[in-house]
Amino acid sequence: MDKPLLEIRDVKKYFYSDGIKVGKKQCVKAVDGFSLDILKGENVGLVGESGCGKSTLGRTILNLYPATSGTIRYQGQNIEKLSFKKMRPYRRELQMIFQDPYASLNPRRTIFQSMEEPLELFKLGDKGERKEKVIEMLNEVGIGREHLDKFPHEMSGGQRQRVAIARSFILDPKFIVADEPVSALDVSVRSQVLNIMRRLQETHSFSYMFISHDLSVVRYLCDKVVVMYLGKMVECADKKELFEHPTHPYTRALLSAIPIPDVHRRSERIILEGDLPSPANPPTGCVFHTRCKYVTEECKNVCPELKTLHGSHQVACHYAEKFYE
Amino acid sequence: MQEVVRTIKDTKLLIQKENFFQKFVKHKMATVAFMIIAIEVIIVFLGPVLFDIDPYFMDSSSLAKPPSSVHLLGTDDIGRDIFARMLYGGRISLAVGVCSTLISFIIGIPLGLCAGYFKGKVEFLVMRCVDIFQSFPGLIMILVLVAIFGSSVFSMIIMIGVMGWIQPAKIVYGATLSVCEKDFVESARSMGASHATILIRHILPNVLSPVWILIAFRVSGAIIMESSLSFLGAGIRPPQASWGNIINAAQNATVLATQPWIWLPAGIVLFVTIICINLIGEGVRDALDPKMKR
Amino acid sequence: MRAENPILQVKNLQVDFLVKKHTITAVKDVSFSVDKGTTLGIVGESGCGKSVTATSIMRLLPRQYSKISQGQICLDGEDLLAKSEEEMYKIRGTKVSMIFQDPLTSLNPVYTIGTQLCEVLLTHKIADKKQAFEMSVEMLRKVGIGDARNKMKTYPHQISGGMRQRVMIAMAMLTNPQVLIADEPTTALDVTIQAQILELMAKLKEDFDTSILMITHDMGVIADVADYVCVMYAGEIVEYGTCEEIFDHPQHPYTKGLLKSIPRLDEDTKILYTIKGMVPSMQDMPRGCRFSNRCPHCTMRCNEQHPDLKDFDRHQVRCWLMDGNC
Amino acid sequence: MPRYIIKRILSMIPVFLILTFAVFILSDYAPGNAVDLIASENKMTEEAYQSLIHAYGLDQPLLVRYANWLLDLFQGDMGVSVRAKMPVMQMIGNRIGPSLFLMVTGLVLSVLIAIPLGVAAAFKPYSFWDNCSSTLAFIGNAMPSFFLGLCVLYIFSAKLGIFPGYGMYTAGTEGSLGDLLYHLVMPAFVVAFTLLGDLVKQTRGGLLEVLNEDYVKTARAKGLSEKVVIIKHALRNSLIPIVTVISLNIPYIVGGAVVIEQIFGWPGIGTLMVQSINARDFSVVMGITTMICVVVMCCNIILDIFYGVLDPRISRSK
Amino acid sequence: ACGNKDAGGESKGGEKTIVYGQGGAWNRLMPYDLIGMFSIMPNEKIFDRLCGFDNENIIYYRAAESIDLSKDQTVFTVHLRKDSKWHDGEPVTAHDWEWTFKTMAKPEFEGYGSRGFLTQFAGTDGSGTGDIQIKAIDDYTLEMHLKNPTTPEAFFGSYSYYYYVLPKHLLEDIPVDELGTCDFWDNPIGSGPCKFVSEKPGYEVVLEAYDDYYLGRPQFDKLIYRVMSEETLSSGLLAGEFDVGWNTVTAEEALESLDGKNGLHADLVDNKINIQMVLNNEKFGPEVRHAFELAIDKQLIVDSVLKGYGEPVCSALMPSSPYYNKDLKVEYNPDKAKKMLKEANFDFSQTISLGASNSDREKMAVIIQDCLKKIGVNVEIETGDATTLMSGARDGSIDMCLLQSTTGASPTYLMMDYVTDGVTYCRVQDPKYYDLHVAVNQCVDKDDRIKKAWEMQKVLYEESPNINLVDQDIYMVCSSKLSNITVPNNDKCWEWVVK
Ligand SMILES: Nc1ncnc2c1ncn2[C@@H]1O[C@H](COP(=O)(O)OP(=O)(O)OP(=O)(O)O)[C@@H](O)[C@H]1O
Ligand SMILES: Nc1ncnc2c1ncn2[C@@H]1O[C@H](COP(=O)(O)OP(=O)(O)OP(=O)(O)O)[C@@H](O)[C@H]1O
Ligand SMILES: [Mg+2]
Ligand SMILES: [Mg+2]
Repeated sequence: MDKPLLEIRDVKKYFYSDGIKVGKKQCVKAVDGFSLDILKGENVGLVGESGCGKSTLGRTILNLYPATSGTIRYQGQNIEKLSFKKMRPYRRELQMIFQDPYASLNPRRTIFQSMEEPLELFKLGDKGERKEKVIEMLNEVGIGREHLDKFPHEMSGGQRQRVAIARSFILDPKFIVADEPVSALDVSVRSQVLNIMRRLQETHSFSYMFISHDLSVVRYLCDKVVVMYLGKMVECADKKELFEHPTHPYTRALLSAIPIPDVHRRSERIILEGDLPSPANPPTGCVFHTRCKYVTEECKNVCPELKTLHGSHQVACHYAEKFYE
Repeated sequence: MQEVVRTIKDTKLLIQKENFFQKFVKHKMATVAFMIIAIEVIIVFLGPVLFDIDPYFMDSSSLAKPPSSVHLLGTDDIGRDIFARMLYGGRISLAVGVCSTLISFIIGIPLGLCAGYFKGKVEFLVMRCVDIFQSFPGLIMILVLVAIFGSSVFSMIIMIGVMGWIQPAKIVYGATLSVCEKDFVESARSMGASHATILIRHILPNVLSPVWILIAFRVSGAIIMESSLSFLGAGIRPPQASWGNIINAAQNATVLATQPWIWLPAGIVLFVTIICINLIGEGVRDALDPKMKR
Repeated sequence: MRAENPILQVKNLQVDFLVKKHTITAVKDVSFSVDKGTTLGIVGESGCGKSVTATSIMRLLPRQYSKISQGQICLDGEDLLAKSEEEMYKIRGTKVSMIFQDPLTSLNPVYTIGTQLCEVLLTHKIADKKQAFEMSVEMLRKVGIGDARNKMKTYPHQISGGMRQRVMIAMAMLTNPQVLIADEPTTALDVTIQAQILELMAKLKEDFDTSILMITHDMGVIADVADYVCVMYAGEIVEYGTCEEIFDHPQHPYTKGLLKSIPRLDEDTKILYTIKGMVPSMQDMPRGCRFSNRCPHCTMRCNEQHPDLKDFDRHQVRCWLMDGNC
Repeated sequence: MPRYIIKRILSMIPVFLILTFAVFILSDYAPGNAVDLIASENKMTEEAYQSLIHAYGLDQPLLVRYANWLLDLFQGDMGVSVRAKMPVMQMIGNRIGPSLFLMVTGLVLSVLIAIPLGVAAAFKPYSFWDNCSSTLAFIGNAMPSFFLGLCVLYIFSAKLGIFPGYGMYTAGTEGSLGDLLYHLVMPAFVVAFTLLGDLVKQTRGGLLEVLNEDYVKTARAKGLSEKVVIIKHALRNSLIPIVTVISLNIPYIVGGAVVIEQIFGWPGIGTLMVQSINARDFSVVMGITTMICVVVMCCNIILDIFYGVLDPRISRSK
Repeated sequence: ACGNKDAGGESKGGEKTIVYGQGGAWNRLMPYDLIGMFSIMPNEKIFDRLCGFDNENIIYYRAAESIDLSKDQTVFTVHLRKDSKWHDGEPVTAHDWEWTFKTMAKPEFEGYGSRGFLTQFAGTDGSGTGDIQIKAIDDYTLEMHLKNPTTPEAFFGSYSYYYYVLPKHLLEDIPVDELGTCDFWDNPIGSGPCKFVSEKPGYEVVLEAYDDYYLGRPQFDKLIYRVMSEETLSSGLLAGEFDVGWNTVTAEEALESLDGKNGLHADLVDNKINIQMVLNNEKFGPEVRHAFELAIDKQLIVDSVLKGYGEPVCSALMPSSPYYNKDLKVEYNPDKAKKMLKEANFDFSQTISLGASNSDREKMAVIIQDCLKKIGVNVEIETGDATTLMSGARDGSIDMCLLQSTTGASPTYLMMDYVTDGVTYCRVQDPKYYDLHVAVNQCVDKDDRIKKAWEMQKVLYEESPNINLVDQDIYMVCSSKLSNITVPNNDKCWEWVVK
């Protein structure tokens, strides 16, 4: 095995609110100890409930948020402590795509200006070359050159998202964090964008972390799936492995809860009790114990370690072996 | 809400094709107001050149005389031509309004921008300053300042300008906070743009629309402030004319009751100007922010 | 397709909006009916007129600039469109209730849950204060909120999204309405919470024998809960039939495309089907079939003539392609 | 909540220190001092002049004087007015009541007028009522208060004699409540009018915005009548930004009161401020500065509490 | 209920109340700590003075019955009235007077403005402290020793407003250093025509007539001084809020918009307001100053700013006074002025600053600017409040400044700021003027005085240490129930006729 492209070791990100409260600062543990290796060309899907820290993790990896602790090594180089300036050269290789197509392009700049900006920032090529590159990238995502001088608001959500994707690829990055790039899109548009993502993934050699709360999308795009719950990784496995042998009770519930557009395949739903606890005040022991059907005393007190079962399948559950089928 | 916002996005094709100017023109009152102000500015700035009149010249043969063919709007009690004084006063009033607003914005915008973008210490500092300026009435502060620096046009502009920086700063600060949340800022950062690039290219243009709206209201506020100061004897001082101090002749009951030509035109013009400027502000608001109006 | 026992019937509904002096027909020629105790699902892309349809049943469209220019809405045999505003006050909340997409913003932040729940009962003079309180507590229990008595005193921001959506459902069910309109009730929620809510709605439907009009854009949810399905596209119903029919034998190219373009959890897909292009804007609708510019089977006729919704087996489809088959 | 208030008060301390220090420095820079003024009215020799300067401590360094002033302040002493030889505390005490009375009445009056107007306007946008109230709002915004004050005074007091225009009560009487209110009408009206524009606009705009919110739709779907929806559900929520507008306007009211008190001979803090600035009686100026800080702070805290009452999201999260 | 109803009204069963509107506030009710004219009025109603001064240059006596002058003209022997009583009923004696002067001159009694006037008495130093030479000979005789020879007319004409008597029996037990701020002043007891009732500092003071005042009880029952803004005085009079007001109603306003309206009547007052321009005497020599005087069109000022209600003058005295030098003629001669300036090698390139504080004076400043421009002198107008301008004039940063003061018939009105030996506004240093003034003051014989006064005026006119511009007419506007208020300071309140 090669050295991983990105090594994430026990990354934590806490948000401290120093709002109007006197005295103790409140602390939101958005990401609370997360480790993962991402290989070159590997596509990781990250799923989990809203507010479990997916976006925060994505941004922390790219050093857009300073990590509270832990290390992030990109091609062997620690990047988590780099200053805004020192980080610049790496920015070219680490890119991000955002969820909201209406917010991810500057409304005051034309599509061309927005597309050109990364090239300009890194002083790549002259004007003509840049324009060519932009047109080429836009072509790849199926946007014609007639759109170059449009403003974002003159385009549809799907088109904007495609532009955003094209822009993140324009510098030939090695690693991309895609933060729910399709969840704001309509079904019929979503498939267009997903197809483009998949095609790009085949034509360019890069890794990405695809954040989503929709497992079916992850299944369509990724090789490896990480399930997160309340700032922690609860399960991580290859796609096939995960979908065939979901082990953690949460993963199972998640899988069963997803409605399948097929009248004959109504799955037996596992309904979880209660809601996601607040990351400001996480439960002791296993973070999932408040909603778990199989909860024991141990779960309430001891935080389970990540166990590796069957190849690279990792699960954070005391009874992982028992649930593995 | 959701629906409406979406609706706006849908109907955008209709709306967005119009540029700002076209949208502004749709607001009829604002357009009329704009024309009135434009005419006023032209008259006030070109008038003295064209008509060759002197606001300081005292026609001792005509003291406090009602409008006539020689003196279009009559003369004041020492024989100065009211029309000429109106024009010159207009220059000063408008200059005080516009220049002090300019100063307010020159101070306020960068501060608000930095406070909203850099957060932390800068934010704390700026917001404390805002607190300080906000918890003390500007009028009283300027009264104290006038006692020190006197009340020339220049110092008036500076003082009103400096006292007025909070509003733009706060608006820009608020807008910056919300724009900073937007993904395109994050995305610029993730592409390695420097702070300056982000601030100037990405944030500034997007926080300006509330600023445009504010301009009009600040200008009218500054004009009112100047005239109120004149009333308290701390504004623009004679012999220099400003609309504010021309109106102050009305403090004299005789003038108020029997010589309306001395103060009424300035009063009306001041009132109309402020209304027009406010209307322009409304028009700008509607044009920039279609949500407010259907 | 005629329902045997329709509680709600919508016939040829057309809704117009006046936007900047332009008239936009947001919903056109929409007809459907809901039987007692069944669920009708309406699916379609964003902006296709689902919410407008639902809102016009409640007669809650903005009065100043919208108009129901055609059609009939019959609830339990009464024509709602003929009612005065005062009569509508009495119908809303008692005979028809509605829950909205976003539980976060659908509850008034400044009143306690209890106040908002009791308000329904008090307004319609169904109960006095004390009874209203008890009934509300009871209803909260039914929707699965533990410690209901205390929860009555909390404010919306103090409880989670899923809980809020349950409160919304409780509020809608308090008066035991004949029809419950749910406008994307789970879109803002997480899948696990969505599963809870869908489960709950199914249970309530059983218990109270309520008819539900379920609006969503998630085909999975529809497959899960609906008995009948309307597929809407650009303000029109393009296909209408029982759930099995629609999923097993979709006829309209749009429905087919929609079903094929969803990545499936239960099978690997190499490349997703895509419906090319995008929904035409309300201002420049194609003259003929509204789907014609995106349809892979588009013909001259499709471009020229607007198709009608035609019965076809246990289906209603709006497509010229069907003509040949019929 | 009490903790929050303490925090608010603590956070005002630096504001207060900087502000008072600024005024202190500024007053030092002002040409002329209280003794100059005395000297200009009473002929005196250079020697007498210097001995007065010394007597009032004006020959000490600035910082020393400021420190002394602060120390005294913490002992509840704001110094003595050079002009009136009276403790500043007492002078302000005499004046603050009438000032607050005028401002609060003006404020309440303006809220009482503005909110119904704004609601009527939002109820039917672009209707006759809407046009009326927005016109009024416009005039309110465009009318300098001194000009309005002079006009009102001239018409209603001098010409028509309907309302008394001077002072707080009829001279020579102790001032019954009725008399007081009668004298209050015009100044309070002018104070109210200056605020009216902003409030009407905010009420209307806020209400229209809130009427688009989902919970209003929910309320309608519950079968509430339009009146109940607007008054119970929408207005309550739109009051929150109105409170903000009011709290932002408090310094303006205080400042505007200077002009209005001046015109109507109202024995408030504003007239005292102008008298003292003109007389270079800076211990009084400092005292009033302090007082205004405190008043603005108190108003803001009261409004904060009010926020809490209006919006449970704030009070519960402290 | 207001309107034409009289101010204050007969609110309490037929009580006669006079409401007096003052354009500014008194600083306090303590007669040795007065700042400004607005302070004098209420104070001198409560506290008694030795004498007052009529327009006719005639002393009228109040607490004094007569005043004798010693041979060397430096000792006054004051015979006090025997029927004067404090408001608490105790008699006023010479010991009260002696105590008052002695206490006020003590160094512990520090920080009071009007003490500067004690410098006139022998035994005091430049700040007015020391062993002041004032003695009570017996209960009703007071002996005052002065530094310079003078006459009672001259002396009290200038200073009578500044010497009051305080009740020894109430105050002597209070330590001197606390005297200025003790409780007594919250509820002062004097021996003047009015008793103190109540005060709201800076807003209102209520007095009532003192029944036992030896010159007669005032006809009103209550006298209320109220502060109002200058801007609104005339509407206040019209609305009947005030019965009489002081001081900013212009003659034009009084006659045209107030007289005859709502029962108001306007009466011309004998005194006038003298408007003068003080100049920096260090910077401008006598020729230059006089040239300026010649260049100013005083008549124009009268016509335009004063609307004709006034007259141009060249002396600080009223033209109707016998002391006014009839030989002096107002002269407007720009050509001559220009010539004089050239001869004096005046530097025409400089810009002279001219300070003016209120709106009328600002207008005059504009006219002066215009006039001086015609002879090639550049003037820049500085505006600001009075205090700023005064201190500017004092430290020399303002070259010329417009001031106003009341004028009368007595030659004491010739005494200007330049006469005092210490701080002067415009750096007048030539002792000549002071000596001239002392000479006038020393004359006992009237004809002699007139001659000296004429002589003095001539010198003053030719050298223009300050320039007397115009005398402005004053009208007193009163409500119908009040009349016989003659002097602007209207101190003889027991003579007011109240209906
Ligand atoms: N800037 C921030 N300051 C404080 N708290 C934050 C901040 N950003 C996120 N959080 C908190 O961190 C937690 C995780 O947030 P995050 O956005 O990473 O969740 P997510 O998994 O991306 O959710 P979603 O699926 O809704 O996007 C949340 O509880 C959130 O409130
Ligand atoms: N208030 C409104 N004003 C103007 N047009 C409106 C309004 N509400 C809806 N429309 C129009 O009606 C069409 C249908 O809107 P509707 O809200 O019913 O869509 P939807 O199917 O509910 O979409 P979504 O899934 O996004 O909720 C929209 O395209 C819009 O143009
Ligand atoms: Mg996220
Ligand atoms: Mg909808």
